Amino acid sequence: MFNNFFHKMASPKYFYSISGRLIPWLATGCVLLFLAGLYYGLYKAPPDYQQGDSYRIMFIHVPAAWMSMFIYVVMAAAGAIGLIWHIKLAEVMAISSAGVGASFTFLALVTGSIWGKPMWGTWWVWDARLTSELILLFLYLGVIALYNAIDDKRTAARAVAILALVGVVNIPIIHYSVEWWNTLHQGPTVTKFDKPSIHLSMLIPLLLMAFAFKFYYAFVVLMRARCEVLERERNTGWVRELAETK
Amino acid sequence: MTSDSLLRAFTLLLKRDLTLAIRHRAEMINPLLFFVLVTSLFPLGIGADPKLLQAVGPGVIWVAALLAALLSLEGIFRSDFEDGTLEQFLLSSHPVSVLVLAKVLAHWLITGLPLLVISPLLGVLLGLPGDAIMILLVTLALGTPVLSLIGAVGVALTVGLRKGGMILSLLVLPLYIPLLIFAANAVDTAAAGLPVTAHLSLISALLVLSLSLSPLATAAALRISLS
Amino acid sequence: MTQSKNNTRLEAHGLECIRDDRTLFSDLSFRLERGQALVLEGRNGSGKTSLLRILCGIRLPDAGRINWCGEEINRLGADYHEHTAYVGHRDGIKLDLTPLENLAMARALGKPNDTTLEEALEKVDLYGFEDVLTRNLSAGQQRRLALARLLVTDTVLWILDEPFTSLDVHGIQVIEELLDQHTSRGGMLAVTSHHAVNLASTTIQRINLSELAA
Amino acid sequence: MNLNEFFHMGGYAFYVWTSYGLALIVLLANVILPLRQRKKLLGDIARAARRARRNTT
Repeated sequence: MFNNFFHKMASPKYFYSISGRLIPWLATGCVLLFLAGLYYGLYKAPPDYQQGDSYRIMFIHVPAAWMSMFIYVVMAAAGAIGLIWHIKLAEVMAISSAGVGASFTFLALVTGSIWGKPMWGTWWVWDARLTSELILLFLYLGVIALYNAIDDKRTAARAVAILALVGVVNIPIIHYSVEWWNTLHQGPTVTKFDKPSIHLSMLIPLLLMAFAFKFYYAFVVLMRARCEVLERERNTGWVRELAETK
Repeated sequence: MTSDSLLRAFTLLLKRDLTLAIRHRAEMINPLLFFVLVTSLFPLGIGADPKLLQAVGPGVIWVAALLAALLSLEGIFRSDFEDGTLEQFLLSSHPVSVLVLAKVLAHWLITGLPLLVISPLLGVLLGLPGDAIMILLVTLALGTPVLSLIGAVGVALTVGLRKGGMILSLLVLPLYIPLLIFAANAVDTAAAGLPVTAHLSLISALLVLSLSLSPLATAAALRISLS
Repeated sequence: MTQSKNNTRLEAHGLECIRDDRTLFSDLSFRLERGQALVLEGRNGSGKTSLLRILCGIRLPDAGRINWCGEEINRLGADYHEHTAYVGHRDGIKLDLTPLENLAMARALGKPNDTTLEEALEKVDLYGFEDVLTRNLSAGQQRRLALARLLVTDTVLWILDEPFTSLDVHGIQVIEELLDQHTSRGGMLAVTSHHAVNLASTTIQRINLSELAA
Repeated sequence: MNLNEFFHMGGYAFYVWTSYGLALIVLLANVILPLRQRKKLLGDIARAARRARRNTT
């Protein structure tokens, strides 16, 4: 029963139609969450007594940084599922995640740098979180480059899965080593909820934005996966039919 | 398959790769030359102030070692891929990961060990104190096998590609960062006369981890690359 | 050979192979037993090599499965490879090693049989070349050395991709004799060849991949 | 807080609005690219199918 469901879900045609119905809902949820998050983040929340209004960059920077890690783990997990059970859809999900993940990493990196300018007085400091994000960006770019370099897309997807798994083992080590190397960095206050340093009025927009990003990832990855599925299945009857009715 | 015949395959493969390396002696020298050359460029680039050199020395030597290792990585599987012997390894009745380990060990003996041997000379050139040179040797002894092991995964993923070299560096260098941090810092700390046991145990942990996981990942990657 | 004689078989069910968006073959099924040879025919690019690589377990089929004695080959892994030997398009020998060194490596990778390396070289007419670097042998001699690998391990299924390439008439005869001997002793063959394959005492199954595609 | 103050962001307007603007661009690009890719793909596939049909009939 479960197996049946699983294979039905994994059939490209079924996936294509169900994801098509899912995307509008996810996108709407994403937009609503974004609007709420922006309202609370940019308007409702009071300025920080130390950083003034510049701290509002946090509502982009921190969720983007969270997503950058989260998506890498999802990518590796999807890759592992694809490798172990030979589920092509999982491979598709893994590679479709790479681009979104790289975008979030890039955002975290750039907003971190912009935030750093008023805080530290320079555009770039070798602070632990920024350095980790930079390395993570390299890891994502490696995944994307490898995928593009291999002509056979099935082989490419499986190679990428291995690379993502190797990467996911290494990320904690890289993270630890970078923190260790940079013992001077300012404590990651925003990631610790138990500390009283973050006020509720800031926490609400932060969480709203984090959920908005999650929804965003969900619908964008589905959109990309749909393209990938079309590309791979272009010789099958249902794709041709679909293309001609459009 | 008995463990006896597995051991036989392991040693024979190791011997085979070493024999091949000796028959291509000239190619063996290149990474070593590169290592020495890159290191000696630094004093020319940043000035020969002994204090400055001593400060950047550990980092410079380790970065040069990283690049030299990267340069030699393709040799692990490239020629075996081209003449079809790599396929034969995948079709062997032994676990591929063990065969991979033999090849990586051979690669380390051919490229990593020479780096180790010549590194004290570079330490002297950059004015590192005696203790620091000792620690440099230890970190290289523990670290260069990690370079070969992690690199093997990257090579296995890119071995079938025409322009594999560029991508290889993009795949492998970020994974080398923890090792670089721990090792260069260990030498730095030793130069300041402080204890480095923590550093060395971290590097040892990296070695153990890569020793246990990398052959499996490499074997899986080779299967994918050759399919 | 440990398995009971009548139980050993290779079965392919509904194989499909897609390469570069092109379906090379689909729904291909066959069954190979001891003493039989499978000869694959078809134009260049019809998927002969791909099929052989799928049979080896190097390549995954896009659909379908291959069973060895009732078990899927990719699940068997090394337990399947123990019974197979593959000589591909590329010789799979090191040019900078001597024939003896090459054969020693090949033997260590599989399950050794009683044939000595010298005997194997003699059977493919390479005796006297054992200490010459393989680089200095002719293309035909190199091909024969690659085929000599088949003789030094104890395997049932030989998978051969164009074994007769670069061989002269005499060489072809020598190899055909070896193949015939193998099947008559209960071995199996899967071969692609542009030449007609003459195996006197072997049941031959032919599959033409070009016709299948059309 | 009036609108002017809102856009002024306590003197950090440049940093804050650059960050949010950049985020908007990146997020929008990630939506638009797959949309356009899908359209192009479907067009390509339809054309290929038509071509194939013309060749056979």
